[in-house]
Amino acid sequence: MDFDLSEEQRLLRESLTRLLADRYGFEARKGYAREPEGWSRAMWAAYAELGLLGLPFAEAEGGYGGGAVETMLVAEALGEALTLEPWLATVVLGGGFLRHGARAERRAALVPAIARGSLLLAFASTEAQSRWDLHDVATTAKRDGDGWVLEGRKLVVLHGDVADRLVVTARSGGGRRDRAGIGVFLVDAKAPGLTRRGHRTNDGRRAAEVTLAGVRVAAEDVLGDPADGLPLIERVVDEAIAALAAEAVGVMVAAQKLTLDYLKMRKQFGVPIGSFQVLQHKAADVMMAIEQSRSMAMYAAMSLEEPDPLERGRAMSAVKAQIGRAAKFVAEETVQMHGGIGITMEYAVAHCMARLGAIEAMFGNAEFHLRRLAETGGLIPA
Amino acid sequence: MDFDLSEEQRLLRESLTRLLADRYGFEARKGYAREPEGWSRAMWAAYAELGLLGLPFAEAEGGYGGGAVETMLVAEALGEALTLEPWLATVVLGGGFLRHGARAERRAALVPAIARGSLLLAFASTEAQSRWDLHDVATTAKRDGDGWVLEGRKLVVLHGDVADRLVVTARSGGGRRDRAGIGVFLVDAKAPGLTRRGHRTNDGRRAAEVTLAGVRVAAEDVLGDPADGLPLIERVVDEAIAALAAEAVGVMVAAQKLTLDYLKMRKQFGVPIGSFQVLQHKAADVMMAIEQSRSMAMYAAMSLEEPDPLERGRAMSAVKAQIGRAAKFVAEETVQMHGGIGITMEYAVAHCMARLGAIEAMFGNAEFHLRRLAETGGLIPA
Amino acid sequence: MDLRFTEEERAFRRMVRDFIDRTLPDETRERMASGRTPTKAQWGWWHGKLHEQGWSVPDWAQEHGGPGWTPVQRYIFREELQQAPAPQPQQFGTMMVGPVIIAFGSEAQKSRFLPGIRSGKDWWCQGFSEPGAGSDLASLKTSARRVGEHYIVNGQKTWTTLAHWADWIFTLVRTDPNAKRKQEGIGFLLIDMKSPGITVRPIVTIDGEHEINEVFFDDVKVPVENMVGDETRGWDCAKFLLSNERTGQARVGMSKERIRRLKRIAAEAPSGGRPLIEDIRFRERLAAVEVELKALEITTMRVVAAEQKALGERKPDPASSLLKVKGSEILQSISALMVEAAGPYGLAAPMAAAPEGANEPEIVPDWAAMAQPIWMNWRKLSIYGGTNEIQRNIMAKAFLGL
Amino acid sequence: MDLRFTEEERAFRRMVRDFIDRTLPDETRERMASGRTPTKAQWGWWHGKLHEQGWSVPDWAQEHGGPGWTPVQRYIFREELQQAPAPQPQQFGTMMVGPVIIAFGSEAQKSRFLPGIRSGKDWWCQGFSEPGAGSDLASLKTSARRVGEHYIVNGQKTWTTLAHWADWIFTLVRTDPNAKRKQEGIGFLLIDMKSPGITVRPIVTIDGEHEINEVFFDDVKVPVENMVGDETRGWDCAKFLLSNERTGQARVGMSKERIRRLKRIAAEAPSGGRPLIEDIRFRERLAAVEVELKALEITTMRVVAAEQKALGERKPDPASSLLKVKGSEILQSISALMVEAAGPYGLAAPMAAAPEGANEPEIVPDWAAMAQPIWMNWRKLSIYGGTNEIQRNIMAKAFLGL
Repeated sequence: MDFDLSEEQRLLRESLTRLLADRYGFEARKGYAREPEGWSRAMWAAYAELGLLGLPFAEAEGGYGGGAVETMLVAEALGEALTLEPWLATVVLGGGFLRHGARAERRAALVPAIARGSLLLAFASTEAQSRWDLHDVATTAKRDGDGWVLEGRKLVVLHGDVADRLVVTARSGGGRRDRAGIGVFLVDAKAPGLTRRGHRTNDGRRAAEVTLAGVRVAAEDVLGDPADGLPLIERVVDEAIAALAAEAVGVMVAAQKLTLDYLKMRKQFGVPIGSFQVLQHKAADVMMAIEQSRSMAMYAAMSLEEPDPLERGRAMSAVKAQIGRAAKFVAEETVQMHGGIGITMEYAVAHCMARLGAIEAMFGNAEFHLRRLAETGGLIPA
Repeated sequence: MDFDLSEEQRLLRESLTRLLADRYGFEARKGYAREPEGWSRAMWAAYAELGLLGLPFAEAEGGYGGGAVETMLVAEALGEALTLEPWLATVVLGGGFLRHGARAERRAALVPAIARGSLLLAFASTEAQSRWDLHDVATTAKRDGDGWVLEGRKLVVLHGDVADRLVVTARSGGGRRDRAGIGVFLVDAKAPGLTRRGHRTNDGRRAAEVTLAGVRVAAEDVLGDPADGLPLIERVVDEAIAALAAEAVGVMVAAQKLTLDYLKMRKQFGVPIGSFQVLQHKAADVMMAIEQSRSMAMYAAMSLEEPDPLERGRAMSAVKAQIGRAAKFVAEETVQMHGGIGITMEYAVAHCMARLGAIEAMFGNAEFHLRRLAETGGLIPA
Repeated sequence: MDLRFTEEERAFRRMVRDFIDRTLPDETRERMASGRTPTKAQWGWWHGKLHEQGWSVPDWAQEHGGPGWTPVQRYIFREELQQAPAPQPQQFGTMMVGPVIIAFGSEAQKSRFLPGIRSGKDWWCQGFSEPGAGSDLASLKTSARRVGEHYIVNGQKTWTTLAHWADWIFTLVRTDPNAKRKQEGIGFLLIDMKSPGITVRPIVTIDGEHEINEVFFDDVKVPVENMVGDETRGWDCAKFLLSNERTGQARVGMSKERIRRLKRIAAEAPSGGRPLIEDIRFRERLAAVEVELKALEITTMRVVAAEQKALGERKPDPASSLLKVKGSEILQSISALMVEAAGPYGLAAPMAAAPEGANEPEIVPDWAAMAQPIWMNWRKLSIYGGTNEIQRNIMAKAFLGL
Repeated sequence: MDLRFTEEERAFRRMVRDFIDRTLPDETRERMASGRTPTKAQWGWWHGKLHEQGWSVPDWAQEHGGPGWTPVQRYIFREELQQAPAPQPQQFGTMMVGPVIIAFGSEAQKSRFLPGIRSGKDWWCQGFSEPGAGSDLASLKTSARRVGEHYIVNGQKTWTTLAHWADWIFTLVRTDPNAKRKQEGIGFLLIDMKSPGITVRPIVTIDGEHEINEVFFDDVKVPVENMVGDETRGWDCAKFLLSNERTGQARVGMSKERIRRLKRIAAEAPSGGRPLIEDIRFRERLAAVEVELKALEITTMRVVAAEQKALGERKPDPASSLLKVKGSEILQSISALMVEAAGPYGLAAPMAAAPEGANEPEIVPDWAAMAQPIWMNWRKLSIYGGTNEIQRNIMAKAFLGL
């Protein structure tokens, strides 16, 4: 049992933290948010330089060979600075599908582009009826010679407005909610028949509605088994949940720091409001929620190595349930401790709340995952 | 809309409150609890004198013609003094079955005995498999000439150890969990074939296991329709829930008073612990829980007049859900505010907790009733 | 004891409901149902309709143009507006400054200001809070220095709801900086928003909406006749004003309307291949809120009934803090259930706020896009008007004697 | 970073588990599984077995007869005992007074007292709390006046767990009533429970059990050689003692055992005509506790790993308050779920407490009868050892700087 970081890991975290401290203050962030894409291409280049964009890919393929712990460290730091760039969409989600689903030649062609920041990806999964069920897929994939033709409509594709390629789930067989018969396809965003409508998200980022009308996909762009892609999807989503958990810890830490500063600085009735016992106890409860979440983010990183997908899924449901509950609690209480200023756009803590709300809405909220965990028997055998 | 009490109602409450203040202090109560039956025959006589035992029965039949509001007032006062006597079992439950189920001649024979305190009743419904489902009845009732023969086993029959007659639910037809085919029978506790094992309950009262082996019941002792008694049972249980809600308010008020006294008296670090803001807020939360419960106890009393049983049942589920959650909260927090002394037998607040726990375990806990309320559509139509 | 409304009260409710159904424009109703504040035009038009009906100042005595309703009728009226949902009469005038002018103002002030409040011609806003004061209202710093027949006002107010719509602002200003207690030496001053030296700066909240503002006063000249009552006793007006509305804080009608809406939404929203409403767990969570709300409704009616009995008396009631706390908690719970119902679709921001504009078809239903903004914005319910922490302090100190 | 145990650690766990499985009598295991304290005989026998094994003082250094385990091994050892469930080594001797004697005691005290603690021959109890002191430990009043070669002790201790079994009591006594700070002038004194002038009065808790006591001292003569360290510096011993156990408070193994038991129970308990475990809502509530527990387990391991690294160092850790609060809340949640599982059967009191005696067949299952007593009794988990409110004060002040 060992919670220490390696020298490389410590270095990675420190250099990233320094970069963000220098260039991602709250005022700088406001500027990035006003850019047309809603985030900073300059920062993206800086991430590339630091190795964040090639992080999880094998060194032989142009990556840096980072594992789950590295992803955790990076995600937490990106969360704490409330960064806006499509790192989760491109590197964790898109990159995850390439790592686990693409053939070696395809990876060799694409990974270097990701690593140097010239290729953006997005994951198009949610549909109007699917809610968070990854296996509820109405979009169809029909064989067409060597390749496939996709038809359907995907919603809230995060950063789908700017992605160069989209990872699209589509049904190659079976009924709408069958676990079998789902394929995963890498689709060029400029492919004929593909249209996008970009829109803002409630956490100040951007997403897109993606409509696929007879979009052709070549055989080389099939990721994994086109008739049985769900295990691949679940694996990548589990990795995304682990990254989101770490990001959530970072955001919660940011909200906590803002709140502690505020409690010490802000006076009422002649004393700092942090001297009121009720607020002290709320702050202690926030601290406990964060420490428990940090433990679960570590558990998530470790559980990605679990070979049994059912076991891994249980662990990830436990993680997302904990993170979701803690995120809601921390968001609500840190805003409450700020009073009115806490819900204004001008103040960072409101943006923490918005991001925590968004994390809760991605890949299943706490209720969804508690249900899944309960249905699969919980963590402790009888 | 009117929350005022009539002159008679005020008088009833005042005289009962005075009686209990005089004769039911915590030390006196300890003495009553040590009596062999676990309660005081002398107090029972005093209740009879005050008219509590004949309260809900028609004046023509030897009662006092009280309604749901009178029952509420009495139950709350009995609750606040943590009284031990079988008023709920005899007057509300047993009496309820007589009022709604017995033929006039039978009532004429029995009500005066109840009113003067010489007849004790108990309700034998729970079985080993039934949990709180009133319709889950394995005990059988077979026709035998004019009468019936009962076979089965009933558990935790409250005050069943001392009752002179038991109101027993038994299946005259249908499957174990069918809503139809349940009868209600008034059984003499000394009837051949009936055996009882008395035992303590966790709130310091007493109950009994009742075994029925070929127990004969005469036709005149059938209450309501022997083939369709469930509506009768549900009606009486709804009345009991209303009374329990009021009793719970009384118990919670007692726990609150003890706690406020303690917070003002007890010093730590040189100041009364009631000056600590966290305890002040807990006390405010307790107050809110009690006021909300009091409102629901009133709602319960009013809803007993509702003619539609489904509507009435929804209201009672809402009441019991509120009471159950509040009871658990108030019990836990008032004990916590007391510290160690709060869980000792010597101190009344622990007995409040025990009673609130018991109330939660009777006729369905908060979870049970929330489920029932949710299944029947909630309180507010879409 | 009888929880039921009388036949007269039920008839009154029918009359109010009929009027609303007949009169309220669909767009106003829909805008409010979506969780948004009505536009100024919608609100002003509706206030005018209520005024025509004689209903725009439900709490005022008849001599001042009120309808002469009982507390129960006023409760029913507000509940029906909330349930429609329809805008309430413009609150800063009718519920706040109006009653203060009636109680403390001169005859000249009454005849000058009350008609515009009743008719809705004059929009008012409230200048109480200041940066750095928060719930400690009396520590305010905005000063009013008397110079001849004017006060010269300098300072800053904040959290000023709808200041950008307002014709007038009622303020608490420090008239005597040397007063012994901070509650002394405060005046209650009415200021024309068109006065030179007033600047309104919008504060955008996290839901992207502009409803609140900062208001800056830079040597603003205000005629002395705009001071309500004694220039050093404004704190009395403030206390009177703050203790005025007791039962409205529970917002029972609004919660009912939100729950109805949520049930209709859940009948459509997908979950596990079925409508969300078929998920027993979701229904249980909703039922739990309905139970709390039913209890709050009856608690509110207990307070209304007590007011009915004690007509004219005006004393603080422990219940008002309870109503505020529970009312806000219930609405916040409902907002969280709405987020739950929205699921992943709640990630999308409302279209109106998107640069693409609102002409294209919706990508996700508007209610889903509004769920998270409302969840965030409604944190204000436990913050403004005295935070829920302050309310618990009040309950503990004033009513439990701690 | 690696959350997994090493192969050596896993082998160690297997060894401990094998020993317990081989050695622990069924009756002891069953009694503990029911939520009851073991009998003195059961506990004493088991402590003796651990002693034979060299495991009775897991936290002591080898030079004092400890097994020389790492913090991780100690964690595993305690977790295995909790999960069995088996009694821990008698805690007042091995975890409390023993380490104090080792750190502060004279050589004579070490050779006199440590062997009896290791072997379990001497039962100890803790005389810290006094009536009226509670979490404000330092305000204690029990006095020790030096007269020649003795102290004369007068006063009263309370909440003294298992005083009625104890051979010895370690106490905090006021030696200098004139000391400037209340933490000064306190001695750490060891007193033979057979001394004349000691009276033990049982306190029965609401679950009907006798485990705690009041202990009265009436001119009790105690030899001066029983004072540990300087007679005015006992507060140092107390602080040392209280900061000693950090990770045990989380009681992760115990919670795991209770959850396993609850799952087995729910597979039998009826609900709606089916086993309760088939109710998805019950499973969800259980899963929610399992999630909190998993997080706590990892948080605990983070603390253990930090101890492993900082061997020998002894500094307060923010985590110990967290472990206490979360550990108690989790066990209390489990006790509430047990009450839920018991349903109406939980009304019945445990048979052993009934005058009918325990020879007749059970009326309701023992676990159901025990559910409410445990729910009530376990309120103590958030009360003793510094209430959860005190723990939150500590977290806010010491670690958040508020």
